[in-house]
Amino acid sequence: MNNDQIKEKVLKWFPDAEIPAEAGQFLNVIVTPEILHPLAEKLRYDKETHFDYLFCLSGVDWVSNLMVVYHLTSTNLGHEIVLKVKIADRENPEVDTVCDLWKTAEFHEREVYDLFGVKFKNHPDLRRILLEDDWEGFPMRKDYTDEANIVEL
Amino acid sequence: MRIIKNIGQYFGEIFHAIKSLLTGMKITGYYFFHPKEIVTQQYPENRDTLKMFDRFRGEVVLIHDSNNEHRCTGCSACELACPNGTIEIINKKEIDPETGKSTKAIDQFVYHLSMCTFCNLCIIACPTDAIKMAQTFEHSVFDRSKLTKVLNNPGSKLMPGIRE
Amino acid sequence: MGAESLILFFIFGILLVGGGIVVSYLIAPSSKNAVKDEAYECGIPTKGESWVQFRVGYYLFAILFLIFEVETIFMIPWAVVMKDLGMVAFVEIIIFLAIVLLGLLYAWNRGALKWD
Amino acid sequence: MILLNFSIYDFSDFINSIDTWLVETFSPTIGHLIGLVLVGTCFLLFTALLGLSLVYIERKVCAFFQQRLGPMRVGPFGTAQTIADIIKLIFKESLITKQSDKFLFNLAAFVIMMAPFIVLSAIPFAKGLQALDMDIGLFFIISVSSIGVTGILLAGWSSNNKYSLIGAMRSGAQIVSYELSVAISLMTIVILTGSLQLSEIIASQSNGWWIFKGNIPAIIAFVIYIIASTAETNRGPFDMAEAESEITAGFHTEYSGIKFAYFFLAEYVNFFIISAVGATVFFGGWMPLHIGDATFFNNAMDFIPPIIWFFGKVAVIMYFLMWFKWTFPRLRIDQLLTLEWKYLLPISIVNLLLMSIVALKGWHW
Amino acid sequence: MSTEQTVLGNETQEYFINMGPQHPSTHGVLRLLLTLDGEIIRKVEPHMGYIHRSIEKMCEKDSYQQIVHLTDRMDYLSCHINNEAVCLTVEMGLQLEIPERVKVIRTIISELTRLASHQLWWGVMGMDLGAITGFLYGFRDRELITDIFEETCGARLTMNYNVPGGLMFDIHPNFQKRTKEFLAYFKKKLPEYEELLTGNVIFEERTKGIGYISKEDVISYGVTGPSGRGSGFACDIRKLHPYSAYDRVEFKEILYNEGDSYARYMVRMDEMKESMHIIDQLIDNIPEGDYKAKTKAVIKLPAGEYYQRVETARGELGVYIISDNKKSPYRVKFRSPGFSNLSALDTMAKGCKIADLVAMMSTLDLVIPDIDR
Repeated sequence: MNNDQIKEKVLKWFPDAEIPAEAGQFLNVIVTPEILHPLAEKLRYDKETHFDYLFCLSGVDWVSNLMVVYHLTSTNLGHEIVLKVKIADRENPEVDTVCDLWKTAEFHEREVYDLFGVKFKNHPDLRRILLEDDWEGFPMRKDYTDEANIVEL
Repeated sequence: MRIIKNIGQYFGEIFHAIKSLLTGMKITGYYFFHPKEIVTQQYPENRDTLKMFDRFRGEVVLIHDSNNEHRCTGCSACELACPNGTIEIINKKEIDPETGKSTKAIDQFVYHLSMCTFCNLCIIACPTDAIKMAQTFEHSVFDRSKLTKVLNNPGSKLMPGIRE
Repeated sequence: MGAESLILFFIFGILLVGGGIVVSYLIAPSSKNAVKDEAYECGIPTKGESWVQFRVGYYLFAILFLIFEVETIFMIPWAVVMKDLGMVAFVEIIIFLAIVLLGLLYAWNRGALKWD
Repeated sequence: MILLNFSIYDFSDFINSIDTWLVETFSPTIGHLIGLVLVGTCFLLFTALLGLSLVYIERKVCAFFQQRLGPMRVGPFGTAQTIADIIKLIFKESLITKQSDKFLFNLAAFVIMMAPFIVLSAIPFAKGLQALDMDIGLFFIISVSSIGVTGILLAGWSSNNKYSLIGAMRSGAQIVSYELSVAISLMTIVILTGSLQLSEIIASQSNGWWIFKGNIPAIIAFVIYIIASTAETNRGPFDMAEAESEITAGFHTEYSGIKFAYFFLAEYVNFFIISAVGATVFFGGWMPLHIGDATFFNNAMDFIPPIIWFFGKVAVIMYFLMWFKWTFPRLRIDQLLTLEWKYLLPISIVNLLLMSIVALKGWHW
Repeated sequence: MSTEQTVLGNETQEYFINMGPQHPSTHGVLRLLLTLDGEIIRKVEPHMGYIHRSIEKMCEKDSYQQIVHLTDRMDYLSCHINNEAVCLTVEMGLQLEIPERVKVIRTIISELTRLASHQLWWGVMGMDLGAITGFLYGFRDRELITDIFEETCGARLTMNYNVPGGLMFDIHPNFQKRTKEFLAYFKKKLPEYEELLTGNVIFEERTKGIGYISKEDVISYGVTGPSGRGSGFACDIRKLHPYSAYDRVEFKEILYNEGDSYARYMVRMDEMKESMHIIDQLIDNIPEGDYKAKTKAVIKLPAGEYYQRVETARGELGVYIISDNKKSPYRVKFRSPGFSNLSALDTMAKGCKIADLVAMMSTLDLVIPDIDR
């Protein structure tokens, strides 16, 4: 499927999904936390989309909101898509896990939780992964300060 | 029949196993009896013959010529290019004896070897080719403070004609 | 030399080990701290007990071994006199080994030689 | 007076004369006692020397297999390296962890070292150079050398460390299993000699070594003996008990300083013992290479002293064992036991029967 | 007949053992918490972060030229490929046309890096299985490659030879000669590797059928590189999204379908041959030209998102740069192959023995700094 077809399909499933017009490297789909998991499930299991390989999962702090970015591709169909979930609540950011769809998300989500503080609901084992368990704060957030460990050059 | 086949298989396995083991022993045996192929270099003993490659990045040095003159104008390009804050350039005001104008010149080119990652970015950033990577590599010291070096020789001057 | 030298070797064995330990005890430095007292488990405090009920896998072999070890002890005197006794000894050992090997085959068949 | 009797070809006169001199000079009891102490001291020194030289040799040999030079720094060609090591180990702190069973922990070092040390007494180094020539010599060696496993189990258990425990369990299962093959393969030769006394076994090889005389079963027995005894001493490729890439150092993880040195030493003395027993039973010990009645050839061979024959043979067997160790990957514990129970043991039992047929029919020489 | 039997003490206890952080075969400071029953592994729980250096955070403060050298320290065995990934991303953002010469040189050095990495892996694999001699043979041959690197790039391990827009400096005049010498040499030595380990009966027993993982699991866990291709997952980025000069060379994507340790081992062994084949095609055809495209002293990427995938020696490395048109990126994410590969370890190791776990970890070819970043 080409990008237009996927776009059409996604909009048919979830008309709320926001798809920016300008053509980037990938087709971007921006969604709210509520429809992330249903959309991901559809994309994963639909025969025509069949996005079975989550090759990157990253968190981004846009100051006004937090964002989790899912780079997806299909191993047999070859098309790619970027799912972005915008989380407005910075204090208690929550989004459904996609561990059940792509097992690789388990570690990647833990990393995002560790560095950005995004809580993934239904995650089997949501703990800090890179930092110590008693670390305070989420270092990759833009407003994070740590006078002891961050040296400004 | 099955039993005979099984027994055949049993001994076939043993034979195959022994053969594969002997193949491996052939390799190690070959090297045992060919000591000329030994690759060990006896390091501190071979200091005299050990020559590093020209481009080997051992440490940053400031090039001085025989007149104790260097090419560093103190422009701080290397300091900016360095990702780790390895280089600190302390400038001073100097009055040119001929023209009487005050110019900027380096007072101390401080180099923290302990922080250097030998990425070579300072060398390519330098507009006047004043610094280069030396081939020395024996940097260990007992006192960490010895790793902070001042690269410009005492009393050294800027080579004439560089600033233009 | 007679059997008394066995005692001698025993004493000298103790001397060999004990002497070294005593010498080392006298000259080696000693400083205690909590970390040195810990058992080595890759630099992390041990989790759970070390003295646990262990998997039976090893012990099946130990039992098998017992059977066969007793058998070997029987065979040693046999081996010594085998040449003198001739055919009788040979037939006897065939019967003996057949029984033992049957035991091994039985164990093999029952999966005692498998690890899991 | 004593030195007059000294001959490098036969030590029995020399040793007798020392004994006689001691008994004559002192009272029989004291003289005998001094003799015993002398022997013991000699063995102590020999053990130490053996350990030091074997560690050095192994390091050098393994280096050559790996295209390295090995130790080169201490002494010429690194010869004093192991001495430096042992001095370092003596000066190191001997740690005992808090949770360990301290009595057993110390006892293990004794047990593990004493077994091979006592076995050394029964090894015939040269003609007349054997401390203890028992009529059950071979049986004595087999049984005493297996005491060592107790030391390993003690060490592993008392350390209260999981790695040590796994190592000890592994080595327990491994050693008891391979014990059988060692015993049975040695027994195949006992059928031919009709004696367990080492001096007689050697004497029976005066017209040729058993490996040549004993027909095919002797060769098979030798191969099995080599494999099984390597496994019994926990040497690579059977070094599961101390597989450093899996269980750090296995049963001696917690040992440090001089006690660790004894584990190390015991390993090498065991290594020497299996090579020596193999050389004695299959290759005639100190007996020079003789071919039947070829008098001229036999006399020429006799010219080389027995002690050199003995250590030469031991060295060759050791070289092969090192070659195995430095070539092969390690087996897994269950594969190791499979190898013993499904291959080596049945084959060695069948081989034993074969040998008895050979002995009955007189197919050997 | 039913008789009630009370068997006392018949149950064995499960117990925990820490493998790492200071363990010889975790190849770095990785900690695996094993749940064991005897020697059988019931669960593997990786704990990482012991050498987390927050490279991503540091990138947000650094200029684009400075980011490159940080990636040397991630997967240090494929440092050149990491550098290349960052440079390609920046070049993509700048829409920079880079000279052909640069592309070819980058490809050659990438393949040399892959060879060096696989040689080290082979040696370490041998060592983990107890064949220490292999370790030294692997290193012996790797030294020759690092010599080539040292002559051209100035360093043996953390080369930092790429800069956005091209290379730091031109190749050394000896580069082609040395590389060809090395290829001729290594083509003779590679069969030795096969004889020493591949055919060895103990090695086969230790790896065949061990650590099985299915193709579905591999895709789901995102296991890429040789580890993924051992299960039949065609994930070679060099084929899927060719970059640099991979579109003009002919090479096979090695696929095995067995999914066990042996298959993963064979993929790497065959990949070494393919790498040599790629270098063979390019080494005599390095086009003349500049070694660097012209870039500004201060690089500013146009605002936007850029994602570049490359194939390192361990699998797929993704570089995700979000730029807000400043001199340092807004956010950098490295999707490191080791991180995803490690996550599959638990699935592979269930029911295996400790010794198998060691073999499995070798075939996953983990580099811990790559995981922790």
